[in-house]
Amino acid sequence: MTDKVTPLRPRHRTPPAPLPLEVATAVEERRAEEALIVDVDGYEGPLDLLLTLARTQKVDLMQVSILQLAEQYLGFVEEARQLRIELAADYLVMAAWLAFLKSRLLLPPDPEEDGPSAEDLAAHLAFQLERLDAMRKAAARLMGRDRLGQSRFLRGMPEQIARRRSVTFEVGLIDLMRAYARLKTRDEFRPYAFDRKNVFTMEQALERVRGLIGFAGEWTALSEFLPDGWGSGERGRSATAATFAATLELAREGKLEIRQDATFAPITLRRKPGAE
Amino acid sequence: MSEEPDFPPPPLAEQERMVEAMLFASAQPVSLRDLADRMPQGADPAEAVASLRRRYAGRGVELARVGDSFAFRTAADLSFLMQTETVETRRLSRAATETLAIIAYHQPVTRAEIEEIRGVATSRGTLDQLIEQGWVRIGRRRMTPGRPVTFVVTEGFLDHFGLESARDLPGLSELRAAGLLDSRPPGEMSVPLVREGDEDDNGDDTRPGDLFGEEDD
Amino acid sequence: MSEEPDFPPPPLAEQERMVEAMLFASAQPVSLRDLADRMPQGADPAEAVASLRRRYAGRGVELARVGDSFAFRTAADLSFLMQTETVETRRLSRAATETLAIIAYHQPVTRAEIEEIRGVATSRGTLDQLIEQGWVRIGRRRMTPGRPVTFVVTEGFLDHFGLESARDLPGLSELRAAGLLDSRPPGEMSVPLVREGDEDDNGDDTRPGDLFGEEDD
Repeated sequence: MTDKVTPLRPRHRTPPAPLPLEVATAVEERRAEEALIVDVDGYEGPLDLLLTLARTQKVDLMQVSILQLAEQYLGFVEEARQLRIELAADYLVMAAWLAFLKSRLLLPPDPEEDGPSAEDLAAHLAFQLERLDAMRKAAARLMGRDRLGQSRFLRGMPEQIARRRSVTFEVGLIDLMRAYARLKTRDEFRPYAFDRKNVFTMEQALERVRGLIGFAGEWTALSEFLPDGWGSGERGRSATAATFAATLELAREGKLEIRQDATFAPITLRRKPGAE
Repeated sequence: MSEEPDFPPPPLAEQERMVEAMLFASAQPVSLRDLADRMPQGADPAEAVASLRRRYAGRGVELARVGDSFAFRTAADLSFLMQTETVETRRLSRAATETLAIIAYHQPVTRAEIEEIRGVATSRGTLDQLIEQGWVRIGRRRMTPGRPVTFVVTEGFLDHFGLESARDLPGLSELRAAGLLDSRPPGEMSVPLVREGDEDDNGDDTRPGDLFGEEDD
Repeated sequence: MSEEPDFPPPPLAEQERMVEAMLFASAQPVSLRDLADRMPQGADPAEAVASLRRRYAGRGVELARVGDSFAFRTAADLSFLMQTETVETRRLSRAATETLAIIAYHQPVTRAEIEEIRGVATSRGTLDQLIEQGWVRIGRRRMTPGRPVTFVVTEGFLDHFGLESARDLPGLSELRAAGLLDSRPPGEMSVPLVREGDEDDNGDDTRPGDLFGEEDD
């Protein structure tokens, strides 16, 4: 870190307030995960931190030394590490990018390399900082204007102007979008409802295949083992899956053999020769 | 013996501006005393009001005396421009909001499609209400068996919701990304969506009030 | 073939009175079209408004232009008289004010562009708050891959901040001259931006039309 620059020091953020007991556990878990990522107090992300660091160079943003800025930033991150402050991921991504930029600024340009030069990248970063700074100032100027309800006032006793309709409905775009989102995401929150009527369980399949395998001396298609009325549709899928799983189990027990001649070819099975 | 004010009062023209602004912005008629309380020391609201009344005489708006107070009022001969018919504002029911959202996102859409998305039958009144409001109209018939009527949103809808076209409505992932879509819809936390043994249940949509679009809370 | 009006329009002075009454009566800005709709045939509200503006220039109440509409508002220099009318507005977060400024100066602007300028992902509730406040609305979709939604500022924004149009934003021409409003192609040049948990945010399935049926089969 250069001496003429006032070092900015990372600080710990105050830990979040404990959650009330009645808060759902899912929320607690999520919060706990988030709490592991300690943000850098007071900065709205890496670009904001860079802007603050750039100001300490006490030059016009146009003249900021990007190389020096990269060093300042890396110094800041290093100090955070020593203070055992865990930085949010985006700060680390920025640090990696700046380390890369720094090395490219210091090395002679590689004529083989495509894409923007290190100087282009540095100039673009300077542009981004200047633009963010300009937007900050614009926001401050906007908020400092003579605002309605604070400096300028509207008619205190407006007279109702009749529309043709006698009823107007109060509904905003937000309400509309939320209603749609609610409908479209409703299924995401619906607990999984188990459909017993159309499910053939593996226990049922095991029992069935055990009973039938004694008769299968020759290779027989798996589909032959499906119960009546379970040959197609949703029930067919369930019965096929259960029966296949059951045959795997029986093969493991050494009771039968399974064969498939090619990918997607019918699965066939037979009693294992020698098994009773 | 009254103390002399430190500064001379503002000129009458300036006092008139002050009175004009205060009377305009106030939600009630304002008395001379209230005006004086808010004006700089030494001001003479009575004279300022009198001068302002003369200025507004014969204009579209007049400075009326209401008891001891003053207020701006529309000139009586222009009341025809106001047509003070009462305008009632009501919240759009949830059923209607949902139906409207579906039409906006899926137009042209048939009634059967709306019902499929909402998971409940749409009462006649809901669509009628949206049509009457001028937000929905009947589009082309769908060239499928039964040739069902489709519904589309109107210019009036775009106008009300500040949209340039219905195609500009943000999609689901955009809603989520913009934070407009809570990971869990508010107010539904405590409502069990599906109770055991009724897979067809559609949350609290099935309450009768919703079906008839009368749930105005 | 336009039909001749049965009566000549009222004289300009009378039209001015009408416009004055209507604008005084409404708390919200009124458009020239709405004024014309309520005035007798053949009236020219634009001219009446222009004449009225001159009449009110420098008064305690002024006729402000807000986009395509007009509204009477008290003069800003008299705000010291208005303590009783001051509306306590919810304090906007720094993120929200910055986002608002970016939308105003760069409009129409996509969320990705806002994030590129701020260097951080837009948190939940920021855009939502600005839309609810009535300062930001959804504009046309950008005709680029993914057809992202854009955001623009509203008439309510202009009214609140006392701007006649978005072209009158303070410092706009200086910022433009300095090249700070150019949209430079983001991407490989930009500093990296980490987004929280929306990797699945792929533009294609966000089109409203695509949502239909997508989850049903």
